[in-house]
Amino acid sequence: MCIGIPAQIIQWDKCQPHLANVAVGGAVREVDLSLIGALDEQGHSRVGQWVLVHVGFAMSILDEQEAQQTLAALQAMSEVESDVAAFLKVGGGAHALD
Amino acid sequence: MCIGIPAQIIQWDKCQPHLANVAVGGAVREVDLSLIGALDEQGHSRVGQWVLVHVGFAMSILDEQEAQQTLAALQAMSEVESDVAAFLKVGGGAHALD
Amino acid sequence: MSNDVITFAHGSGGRAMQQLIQDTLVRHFDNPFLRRGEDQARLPLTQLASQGSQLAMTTDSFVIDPIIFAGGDIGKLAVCGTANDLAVGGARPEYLTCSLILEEGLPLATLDTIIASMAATAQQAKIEIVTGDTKVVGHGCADKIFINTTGIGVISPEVHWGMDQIAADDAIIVTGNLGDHGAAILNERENLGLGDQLVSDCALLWPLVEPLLSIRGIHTLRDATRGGVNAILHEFATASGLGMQINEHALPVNDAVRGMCELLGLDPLNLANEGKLVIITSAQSAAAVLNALQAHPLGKDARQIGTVNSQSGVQICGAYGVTRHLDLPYFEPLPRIC
Amino acid sequence: MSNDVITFAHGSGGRAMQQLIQDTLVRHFDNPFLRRGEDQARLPLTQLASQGSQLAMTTDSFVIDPIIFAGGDIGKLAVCGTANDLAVGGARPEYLTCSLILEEGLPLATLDTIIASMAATAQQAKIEIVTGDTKVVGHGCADKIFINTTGIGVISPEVHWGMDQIAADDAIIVTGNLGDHGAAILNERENLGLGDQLVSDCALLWPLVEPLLSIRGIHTLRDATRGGVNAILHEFATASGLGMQINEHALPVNDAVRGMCELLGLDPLNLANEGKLVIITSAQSAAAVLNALQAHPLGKDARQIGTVNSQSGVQICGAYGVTRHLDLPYFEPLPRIC
Amino acid sequence: MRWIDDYRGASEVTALLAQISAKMAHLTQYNAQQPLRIMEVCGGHTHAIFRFGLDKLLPDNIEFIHGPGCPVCVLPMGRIDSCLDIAHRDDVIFLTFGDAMRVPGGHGSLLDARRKGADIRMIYSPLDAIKIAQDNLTKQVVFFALGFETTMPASAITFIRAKEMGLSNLFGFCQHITIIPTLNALLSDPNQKIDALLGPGHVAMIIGANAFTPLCQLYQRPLVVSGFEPVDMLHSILMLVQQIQDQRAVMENQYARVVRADGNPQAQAAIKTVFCLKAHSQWRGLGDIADSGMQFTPEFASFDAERYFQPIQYDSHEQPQACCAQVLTGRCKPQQCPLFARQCTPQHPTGALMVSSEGACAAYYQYNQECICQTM
Amino acid sequence: MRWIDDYRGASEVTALLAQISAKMAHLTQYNAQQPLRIMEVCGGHTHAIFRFGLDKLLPDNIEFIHGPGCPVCVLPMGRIDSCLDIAHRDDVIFLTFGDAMRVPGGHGSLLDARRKGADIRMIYSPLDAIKIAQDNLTKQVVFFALGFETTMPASAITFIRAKEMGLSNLFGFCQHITIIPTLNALLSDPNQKIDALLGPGHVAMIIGANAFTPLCQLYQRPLVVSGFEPVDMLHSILMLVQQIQDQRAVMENQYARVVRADGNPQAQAAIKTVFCLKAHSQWRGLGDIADSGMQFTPEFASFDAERYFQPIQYDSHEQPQACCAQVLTGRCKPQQCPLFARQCTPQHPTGALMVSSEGACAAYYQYNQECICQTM
Ligand code: SF4
Ligand code: SF4
Ligand SMILES: [Mg+2]
Ligand SMILES: [Mg+2]
Ligand SMILES: [Mg+2]
Ligand SMILES: [Mg+2]
Ligand SMILES: [Mg+2]
Ligand SMILES: [Mg+2]
Ligand SMILES: [Mg+2]
Ligand SMILES: [Mg+2]
Ligand SMILES: [Mg+2]
Ligand SMILES: [Mg+2]
Repeated sequence: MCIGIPAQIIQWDKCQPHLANVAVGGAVREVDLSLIGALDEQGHSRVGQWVLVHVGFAMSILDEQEAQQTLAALQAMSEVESDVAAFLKVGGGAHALD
Repeated sequence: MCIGIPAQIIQWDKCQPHLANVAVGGAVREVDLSLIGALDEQGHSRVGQWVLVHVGFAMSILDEQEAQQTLAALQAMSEVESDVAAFLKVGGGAHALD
Repeated sequence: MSNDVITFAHGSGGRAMQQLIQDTLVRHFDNPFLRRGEDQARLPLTQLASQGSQLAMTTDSFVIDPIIFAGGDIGKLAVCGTANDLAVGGARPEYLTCSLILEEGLPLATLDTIIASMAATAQQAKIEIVTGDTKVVGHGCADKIFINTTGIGVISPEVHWGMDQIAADDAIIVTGNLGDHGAAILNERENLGLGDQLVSDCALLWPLVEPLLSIRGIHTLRDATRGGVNAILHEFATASGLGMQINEHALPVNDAVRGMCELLGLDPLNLANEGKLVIITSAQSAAAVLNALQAHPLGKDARQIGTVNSQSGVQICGAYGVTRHLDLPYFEPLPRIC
Repeated sequence: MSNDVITFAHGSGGRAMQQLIQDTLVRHFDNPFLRRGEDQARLPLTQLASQGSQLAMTTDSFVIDPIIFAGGDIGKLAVCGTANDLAVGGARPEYLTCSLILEEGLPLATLDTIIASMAATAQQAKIEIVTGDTKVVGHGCADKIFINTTGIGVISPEVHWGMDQIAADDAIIVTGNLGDHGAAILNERENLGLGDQLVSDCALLWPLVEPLLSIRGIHTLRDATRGGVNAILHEFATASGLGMQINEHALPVNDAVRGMCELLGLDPLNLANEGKLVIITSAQSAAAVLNALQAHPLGKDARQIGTVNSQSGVQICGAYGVTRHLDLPYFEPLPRIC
Repeated sequence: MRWIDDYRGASEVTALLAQISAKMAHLTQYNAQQPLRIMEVCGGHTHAIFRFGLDKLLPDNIEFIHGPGCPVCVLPMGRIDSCLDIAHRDDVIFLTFGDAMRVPGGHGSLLDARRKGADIRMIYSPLDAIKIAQDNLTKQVVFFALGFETTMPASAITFIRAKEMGLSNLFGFCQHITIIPTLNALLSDPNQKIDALLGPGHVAMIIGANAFTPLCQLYQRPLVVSGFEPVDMLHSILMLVQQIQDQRAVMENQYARVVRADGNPQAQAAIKTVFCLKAHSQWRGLGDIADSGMQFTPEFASFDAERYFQPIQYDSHEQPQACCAQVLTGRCKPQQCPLFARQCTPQHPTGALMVSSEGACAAYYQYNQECICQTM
Repeated sequence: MRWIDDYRGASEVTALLAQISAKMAHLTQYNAQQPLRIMEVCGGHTHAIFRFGLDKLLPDNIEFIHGPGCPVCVLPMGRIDSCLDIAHRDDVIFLTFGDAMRVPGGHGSLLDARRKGADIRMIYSPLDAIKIAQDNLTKQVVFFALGFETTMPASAITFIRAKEMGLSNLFGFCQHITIIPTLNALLSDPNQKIDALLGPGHVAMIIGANAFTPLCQLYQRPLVVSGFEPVDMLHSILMLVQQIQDQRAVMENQYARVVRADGNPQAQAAIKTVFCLKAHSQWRGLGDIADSGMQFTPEFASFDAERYFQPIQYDSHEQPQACCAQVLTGRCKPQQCPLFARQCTPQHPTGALMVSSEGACAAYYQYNQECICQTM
């Protein structure tokens, strides 16, 4: 349920402050900012920010720092785990990875 | 205006006395008899009678006797007038008949 | 419930469409060209070329309402119409394509009836339906079913029919009663309730045309469809720069069509036919042409209705000898009543 | 006011129709076949037969909404679509028919734009549009304009492409990004407002096909239109009885289409293309085919997406090595949102 | 077909023409420059004149003036615009005879409106309206009740039935008009040039031939109620010529096989139940004519589409150069109108006389304009 | 694409799988016959599992139970029938997300209704409904407000705007439902077999991750709020497995880049303005669940399509043989339903789980039924 997709705010017009254009890959779509606020905490435009889009609304601001941490942890883990992975490949479970 | 066409009543159903089928050439159409009465003066069905049809209604009963008289008179006249016609043809007015 | 009518699924390129094509089209039209399932039929060109040096090609889309009517249906019409447009060029119809536009909600049973009718008509004429296409559009975006057929055939080498052959003093022949198709359709479409004597003349005309191939002096022929005989005469007049003069009293019209025309203020010359030819032939050949036509059931009411003259346009001579220009109506005729 | 839109008069066989045909169709398509004004075009059969022994014939009706879209219009599409169905059989498209179904109320200016676009596309490909037909239906009985085109061409004698040639271990190649046309149309039709990077890939593919004629080892090709590449792979699998295995990570998809697919829960494999081929070629010829394709702007993103195997159906191998059957959706995909 | 072919016989036509010509030759006051002017009141007669070429066959000291008896030709533009207003409303199904489909109002025709999405349907009989209303109970079905006395009884019976059935979604937009006040208006015009009248046979079938007697007396013009076949019409003309010769000016009934002296009493009763005279009505080209149009009686007012929908009442601005009024009153011929065949054609009619093939201008355009006028 | 591709990396997937496998190898109480049963609550997760083959990649002592978090799958037939009743009325334009178009009610689907002439349109955003209502002021525009908490704020803002604009022809048919009461109902069932839960990330984005804490405490089940990419989901599963190993049962938030502990306060406020809890709601396959559905607040009652149109309220007679309820509650697998792939297929779904590609049965049918289950 509830398809939500990360998108970057690329255009905003202060005459219609509750609306902004976001990019999802190469697709561009107007979304409503009411649920996250037209401006950020410092009162600046949100252009450049990443948001989660659902049914034409920006629903949440993506937290870059949070994301970096998680990804860094996962990368670290994947380096550590390369042995395990190799083992799994050779040991031949019901599944494998190319 | 007011296209009215002679048609013969060919079918009538006493269960729907205000309706009858008439033939116009080979075309058959249901018409409403309300304006001439479903039955004739003697209380008989009108099947066989000729009527004048306009917008789905029988509007008038064609008077056979009246028609015979007129046509007979015209035919008589046309016999008498054949000389005149021949004269016109030869004499060459602005028009002619084959 | 929802599986016995056409849905968008039948036009989406997915499984439902493949199934419809197999179960309805390929089943009825069955032939090796179609069975190959390629994007294009592959026809024996060398064999075609052995029959003559000119390939005739023609296309028509059929959009009739109602789709099933007295005397035929849109399927029969779609085969006859295109086959006849080949026949009037002197080409035996060989191969047809069939492209369907279906409205969401069309009963599959209706579609099956129509496709079966196309198949039967094609088979009767030994025509192969070799490739096709199916599109589905939403409710209210088409009127039940539209069919396009495109046909090819080889023009018989001995004929050189064309409007450029028309000459003054040629005879103008029609092969039967005027307006049967247009009258039948108008009656059913507008719910005029004018009885069951109004029957479309929809027919394959190649059997009527074939005996004409060998008659010299035929200049051109045309099936008198939309716009009726009047439209064809205007085409001839425009293309040849000559006059088409017809006699009102010579026009064959059946009793039911005449009755309808009187009731609605219409002229049978403007009503469509789907099984009648207008033929222009040299005066000397007129009798031979009429003989050949009348020998076939489709041509039994054939008669000469006029002659080509050196004036221009179309003229009609009325019962009392007055000749007037016959206008090509700008519009499709509407009933006059009040 | 009423003279700048299509009315019933334009389809009645009367004067308005003759005028429309002359002013719009004959004017734009201008060629000697059409100018003759007969019921059928008469094509040089002997000359056709000198090019090969098989005549390719194909038909398609085009019913797209909107009729003018980013990257093309229904007229361009109608020429490209049919020309491409000939091209994929190895036949240079030679002659096309054009049959129009017009909705009452269509602006004449729109029609003119579309016909001009057909003419320009045909001219670019040196295709002659040799015969046509025009029907008008009432408001709400069609969706603005439907176009049928039927085409013929001669199959190049050196090619024997067909689904019956497909063999295990063949390479599966696509000539570029998937789903561009379907994505552009969905965006415009459903008012999704997804920007101007979604552009139809509608194109004439003969220039891309011609260099392939001389490459040995090509088994079959197909333009991946309705139903997308997925539908074509299923056709190949069904016809050949073999398996089509593709790699998800090898599928070329442009960024805008990918964004749309993520937003709406769609799969680019199921979206229509109008300028992409799926090619099955022997493994040995794959490199030559890719080289030939990539040398042409229309094929610059060509790549091998999978191989034919001896199993059955269509299988897709995901990013993590799990292979699963790829179903052919029963329905046209609908957006998933909530 | 019986009753039709009987009245198209060439020998009868020949004889009648001969008689007429012979008589006209003796009426030397009439010549090609100053012909005997016969107004055929009815559009049906106009149509027959051109279809059979009667004008060409008759001697050139007889000329036809094409009268106002085509309900489409006298339909003011504003009335069409009111119909469009109603037809464009949501949930309305608008029903009309084919005749009215192409008549241009100031905002286009019903055909144009249908093209823009209005649900407008052609019917053959007013009774069809009942069926359509029953089949569409959630819609309002509006019947454009157009026509002279001939058509009124059919409309009237339809609304009487609807009332009996309690059908509350059927309405009538009443454009029924009555011919005698208009003939009165025409004949009382001091500029009029009408010597004799061919009376409208089918109107007379309803209202009775005798209804025309006062006109003859008042304006001292002969009038013959005529059938619509060539023999009928030539016979009637012969009767008119005879009256001229005899210096009489009375009503005679040539069409007695159809028309009774007192008309059809059931039809008159039906009309009276449903419709009554309006004080004033507009006629295209003729302006306002008192007591010439009908409206629903109070008893049937609930069926009145104008009462229910309150459509905008449009003024009928006619093209200032259009000569429709002069043509309708016999003061000029169609081809003398500056718009004829230029701005005004059957494909784009300016005036209503160009719309119906019963309109004088359309008939001239279709049958006469390019006429080679050759006889065999 | 950033934020998507980042979470699809093969090396991260490999590492996570290795970690999970290693841990699961030590949890010997779970084997192929008695696997660790993780319910992914959300249909979005179900879809991702099948799309990326996660079920195949994970060790066979982990099994997914496909939860009730697909709003289409739990839509009772009777609700669709009420929509059909409204959509078929004259002058109604009925708007829906594409998701609901094919869901069968007892009287067909919205797609069937459109085929029969109803004006039913797909939209992407509830805001589109405002535009359509403005463009069709003479029609009633009804938006089928379907979905969990994720979608509610968008509906709410739409009606708040409509109210500000005084738009009186826009209505909502409210089928918004809330997930926590339903999870409560499932987990309180003594027959349930759920060991751990993958929490619905986008619902949590609105209501906050903390909203799931009471569930964990009450039923002593670990729950990890998860993102929707493969790395997210495997990461979440690893976190669940870790809790199992540690014998903890708490709420954890894997999707912290999107989900805050307290959710989105503006969104919560908008919901509260427009919607309030209903005492009872029907869920397909699950029956009546108290406090699980939303309705318009009294302040917004004038937008309520059910109040305005009073549609027939249909009973939802489900096919007695259908096992939707058991599948939804993890008591059986789709292929164990006697109707699966026989009477019930994506082309003719009997149960709603076969309609949406997020439904467990449709996903099994599409990805699994013919699956050759081969790995490279
Ligand atoms: S030509 Fe047109 S404008 Fe002139 S009188 Fe006739 S109808 Fe009226
Ligand atoms: S197969 Fe159909 S009926 Fe059975 S559980 Fe799944 S959705 Fe329900
Ligand atoms: Mg043709
Ligand atoms: Mg034809
Ligand atoms: Mg033809
Ligand atoms: Mg096709
Ligand atoms: Mg329809
Ligand atoms: Mg094709
Ligand atoms: Mg194609
Ligand atoms: Mg193709
Ligand atoms: Mg044609
Ligand atoms: Mg339309």
